[in-house]
Amino acid sequence: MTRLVELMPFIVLLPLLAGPVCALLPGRRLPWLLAVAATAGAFIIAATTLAGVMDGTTLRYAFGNWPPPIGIEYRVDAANALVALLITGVATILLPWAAPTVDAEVPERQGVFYALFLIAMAGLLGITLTGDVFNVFVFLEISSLATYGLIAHGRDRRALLAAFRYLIMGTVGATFLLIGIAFLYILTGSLNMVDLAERLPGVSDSRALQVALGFIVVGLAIKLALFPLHHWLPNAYTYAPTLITAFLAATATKVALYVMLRVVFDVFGPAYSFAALPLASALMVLAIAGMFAGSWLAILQENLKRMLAYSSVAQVGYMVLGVSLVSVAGLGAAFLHLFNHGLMKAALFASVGIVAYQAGSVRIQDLQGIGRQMPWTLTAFALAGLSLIGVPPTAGFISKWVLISAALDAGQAWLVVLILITSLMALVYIARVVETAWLRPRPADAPAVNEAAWWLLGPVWLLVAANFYFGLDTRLTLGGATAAAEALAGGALGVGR
Amino acid sequence: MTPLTAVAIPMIGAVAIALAAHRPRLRDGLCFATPLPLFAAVVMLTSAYVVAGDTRAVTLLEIMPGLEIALAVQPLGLTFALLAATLYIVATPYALGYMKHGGYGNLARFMACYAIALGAAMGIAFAENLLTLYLFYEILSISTYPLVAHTGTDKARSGARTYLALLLVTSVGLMLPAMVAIWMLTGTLAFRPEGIMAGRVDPALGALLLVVLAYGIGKAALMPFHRWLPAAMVAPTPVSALLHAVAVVKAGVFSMLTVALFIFGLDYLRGLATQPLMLYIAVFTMIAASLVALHQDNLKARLAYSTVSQLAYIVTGALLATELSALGGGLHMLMHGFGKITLFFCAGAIYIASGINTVSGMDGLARRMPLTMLAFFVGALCVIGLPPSGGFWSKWYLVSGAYSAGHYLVVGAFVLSTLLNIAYLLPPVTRAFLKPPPDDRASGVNEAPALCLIPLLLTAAGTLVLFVLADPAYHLLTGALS
Amino acid sequence: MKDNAILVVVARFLIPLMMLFGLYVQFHGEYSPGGGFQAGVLFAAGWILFVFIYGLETGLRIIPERVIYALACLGVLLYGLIGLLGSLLGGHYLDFSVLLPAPRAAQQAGIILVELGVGITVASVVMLFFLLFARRRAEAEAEGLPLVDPLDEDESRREPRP
Amino acid sequence: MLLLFLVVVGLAVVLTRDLLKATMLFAIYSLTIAGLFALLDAGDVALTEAAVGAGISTVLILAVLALTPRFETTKAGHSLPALVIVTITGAALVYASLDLPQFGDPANPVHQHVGPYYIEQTYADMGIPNMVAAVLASYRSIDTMGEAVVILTAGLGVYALLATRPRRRDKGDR
Amino acid sequence: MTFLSFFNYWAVIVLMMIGYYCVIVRGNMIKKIIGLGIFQTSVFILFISAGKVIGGSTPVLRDGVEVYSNPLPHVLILTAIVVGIATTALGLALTVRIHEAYGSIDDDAIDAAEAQEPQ
Repeated sequence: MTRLVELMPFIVLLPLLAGPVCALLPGRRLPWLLAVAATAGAFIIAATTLAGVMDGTTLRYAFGNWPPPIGIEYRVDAANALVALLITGVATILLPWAAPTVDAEVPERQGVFYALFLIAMAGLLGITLTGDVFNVFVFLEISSLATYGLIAHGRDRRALLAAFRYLIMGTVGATFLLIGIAFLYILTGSLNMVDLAERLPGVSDSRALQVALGFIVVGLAIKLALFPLHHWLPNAYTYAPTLITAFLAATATKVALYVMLRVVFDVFGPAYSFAALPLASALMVLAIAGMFAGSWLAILQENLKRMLAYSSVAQVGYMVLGVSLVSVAGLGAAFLHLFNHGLMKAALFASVGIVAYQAGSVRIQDLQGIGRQMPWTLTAFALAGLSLIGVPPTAGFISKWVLISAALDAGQAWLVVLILITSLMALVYIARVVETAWLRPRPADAPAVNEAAWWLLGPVWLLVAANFYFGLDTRLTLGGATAAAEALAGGALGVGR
Repeated sequence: MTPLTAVAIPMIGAVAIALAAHRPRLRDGLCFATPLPLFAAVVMLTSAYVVAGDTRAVTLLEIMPGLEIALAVQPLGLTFALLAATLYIVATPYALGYMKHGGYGNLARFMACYAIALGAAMGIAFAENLLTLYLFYEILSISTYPLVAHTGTDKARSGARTYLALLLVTSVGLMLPAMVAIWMLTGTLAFRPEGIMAGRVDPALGALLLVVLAYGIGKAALMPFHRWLPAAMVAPTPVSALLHAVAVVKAGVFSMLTVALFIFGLDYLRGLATQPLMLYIAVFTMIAASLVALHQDNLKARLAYSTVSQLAYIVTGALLATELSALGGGLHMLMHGFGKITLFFCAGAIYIASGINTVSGMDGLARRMPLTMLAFFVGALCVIGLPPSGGFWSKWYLVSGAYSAGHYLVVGAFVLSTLLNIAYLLPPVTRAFLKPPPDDRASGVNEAPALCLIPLLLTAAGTLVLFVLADPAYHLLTGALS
Repeated sequence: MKDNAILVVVARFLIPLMMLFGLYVQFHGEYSPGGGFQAGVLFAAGWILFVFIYGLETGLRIIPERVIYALACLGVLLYGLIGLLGSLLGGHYLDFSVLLPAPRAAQQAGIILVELGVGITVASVVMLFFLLFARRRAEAEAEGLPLVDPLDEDESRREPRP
Repeated sequence: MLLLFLVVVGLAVVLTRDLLKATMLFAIYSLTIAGLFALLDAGDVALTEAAVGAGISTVLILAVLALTPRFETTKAGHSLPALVIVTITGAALVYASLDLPQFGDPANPVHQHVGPYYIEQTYADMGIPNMVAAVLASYRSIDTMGEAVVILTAGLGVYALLATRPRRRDKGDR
Repeated sequence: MTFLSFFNYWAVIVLMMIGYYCVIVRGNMIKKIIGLGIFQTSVFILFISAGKVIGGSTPVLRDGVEVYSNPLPHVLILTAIVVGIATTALGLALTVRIHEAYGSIDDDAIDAAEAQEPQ
């Protein structure tokens, strides 16, 4: 166990230190190799860590050996270990896949590109593992700045605009978070999460605390792309390089959600959070609005990447809906979907990436009849789409199942109707693509397109397989999500089903 | 050997067929080869069950506590599996013959999806619990979607869209939440001979769940969610024949029977407030669909509405909630399967041989295609429920079930519907045999190719054989009920 | 600006002073306000001043772009490796007390080293910023992009309002 | 009074349409803030803010202004929704401020917890007098490492954006 | 709580809101970046004033000084300032590139250019 604790911070440090090295390496293959090695290493450590904390233990690692709250500690339980596993896992699968797409989209200075990628990932992981609220801010900015730089690598000039607008919104969000942290600090003198949780009840009648909670939630909601603060997301996802879109879609918003949950449930405690502000109802309303608006806008899109981006807005709604039920079951559903959605979006964006790479377009009307020419890619897309819709035996089905049962458990049967309606809206936009690709004839003047090489397809199919595997074997995901929910709020909410 | 084998064989076959897409001979060989081991497997499972009562239960994995993917042999499922596996053997040559003769493309995709659909049907038949059944139910919906849309014309696509939308809206929108609710209330979804809801679920809630589930099983085509079935007729006829006369729709009514028997339990079901309501909706569907069928000139559309009506027979049998009526429902599943596939085979054979697809165009056709029309006649007898066809027995038990349950109105409806059956199924026969052919018919029309003709003769013969051999099926099914 | 004799003289005098002050701030950071970050900025400011007077090319001859870029990465790496050393020597990551036998001296050594890392990174990144932005104008001119004079007071050259 | 001056300068920055003036005013604003920090006993921060806010930021913005138009062209753009959002946010902060502790009171939680440890133990732990340096580089050194990474990330990002040769307005594919 | 104490907080809040408003409303990208700078620095004041102890002095140990201000906020704000300049630099680099790509750095003009492009 001691060795595991010693190893745990290297989930973050490995990519963080590999980043600058990567920036120094010349050529194309060397930086890529280093990036793959670093993410794979982080993935292995994350997996071991999760295995070690599934039983409810908490690993604590004090940097510089200064005991918290004097120093900064990493504090890992099932909740953040699961998120860390998702981040590193998705990156490990995507990186080998992405080399040719990066070659096509980032012809120069790939060392910088991979360095930024590693730093962005390290930032996300740092946010996930840390037990110090100011450290959250620092690593949030690390990942954000790297992300802006990565999005700007997109080939379309609108990528620049998307990056700039994300930079403005993201910085406003981070500053809101900073204001919230300021109040927390002023009221308690501490920045350590555990320490804060102990001290906050003493100042629970302060109005400043209410406002602090509000600012932190709003600041993170921007990063989370919670409706109506989602405006940065569609453009950023649409014009970013393919690897970045797939990676961000699978991880970035999840991390923001995780931090929000950590703060709301662990630092403030649900008893305070949901009494001080009408958080449950506000989140529920926004979640439902996001589910419908996102799904509806996804249906209207002509650009495949954009369609999936809006779908992400809707899917974030599901997760937040789970949270808004304020029960361990609901929280478990949120965590489960957090993980599963990462898998499905990674698979979907990765297959769209192959389409973009091979066919040079991701506009739906350009994809007529392409299924015949790229059967493996489009089949992967269709199968991952099934997971998004929530058809068994996919991971998406398990998500829906758990979310529905959490809603019923909370006595909110009407939510079930809304969940199902939006699932069927997902059916509409996925089916539209599948139909265009498979059932329309390829126009005579359309350029010929070849199926991608196996090493492009392999990782996509690996992700698709993961979607099916986790739809059948839920020990890891459901167990992890339940453990995560209990680690976050088990004590405060009582252990549910 | 476990039921998993039966599920796996067509799935493996599908993969093999898909991989052999560019080698036509190998592909055809694989298509022919797939049904045989499947049939053998089902027969072995049957004999193991009949001889030793061995259910060969196998739990594949546990998703959550009380939620398992598990398979087991049970008599009702065996009946369905036997029906599907037997007809698959004859349907495969028919499908290949039809598709090649009709000049359709993408045979590998077609046959692979066809095989997946069969595998899904096996999964439904051998499901040990509602979740497993739901899993394969959805696989069946999705795997048949490319089949319905196969030609890729605007009409096919819009038909397929209606098809998939209705099936998924009902299953995801209604069946899934009902299932989650039952699981939360009872902690299980396993099929139990006495049902799982009695004593655990408040009858008021149970009444609601009955309505939700009856419509949630959209494949049973209860009005007003029956539109998908006529929409599916845009598919090539082999699809209509095996899938929309047998595998898919029978999966629907099989699910209905299973849910009524093993989830609700007949006693509990009888006590629900909405049971009469749903019963009369089924009866209404039965009559109304027959009336619509009467007005369809398109042969396949007429057969489709006939199917809607016949499915309602079986649903009625389930909802009457007596053992006799459930038995009748189970038998009708079998008998109607043979009868309807014969009719569809004939319709397809007529279409590819002569290009005729309307009832009014069939005048004098028997002179050119005597064997086909004879088979059509036999199939019609079976669907109507007249001896010497197997359909007679199932109707008999359905009617006596209704009678013994005291639902005289339902008895009346059965009789009325039978008369309507005669009214819409016999005219094609009489026109073909008795009316003179129109002058402008091309002289080259002859019987369909052997690959199409032989299967339809076989199934026609099967309906007659079942009249004599109804006893084993009867014994098998009574085992399910006692 | 090379022609302006007074400026050159002042600069010759000022720049070494600035750099010296930067070094003082860097290594005296434990005793008085200051540290790696401020020192880095000062150092970079000295270089920028130099560039203002002698031009970018001369500035780059002293420290080539490639070196600036590499130093930026190496500074962070220095920081990270000092931290790693703590981990390797049996302590926690960034635990300096195990670096030397005497914990207090070890802490001081660690602090000086990581501050040096920060200083190097900050100085080189600031230089990099300046060099990239400053060079952009020359490149843009070479490409014939439309440019505006930053000190142009003529209001008539405002782009018309929509 | 310094704060009042800041408000005036801040408003001026927002209202002027001349970006060059805005930049200069922003530099003044930063210098004033640096002075304020010095008054609040934050010598290190004051030094940094002066160097960064008045120094680097200004130089960088000026460098960018050499490449972009000097005047804003967008119409005056005061929108009601924005005003409402700002008012709500501000009102929330004012509401919070009512319960904030007394300014500068040694009894504030900030001065009771964690902070005193640094003040009392720094010398014992490391033997250096500058507590800010101690906290920065040792107690919370992972934050500072993050800080170094942040600046490097920005450097890499800017490098990636500006190290390519500029081209004339290009649409779509760059 | 004295009026003066409130006044400090409120002045800071007004500053924050000036910056925030500037970010939301102004269409010019450089102006947005400057606004962001004002917004962030005003938050820094909040932190630093929290660390102040009346009668205290700069947290560098000296003989004869008993009361020191709290060093922790200073450290946090040092980090935050660095984050601020990093954001500013990246934002400015993006501005330069956007100007090259669109010929403008004002929202109206860019929106107009963007509306003509296909999705």
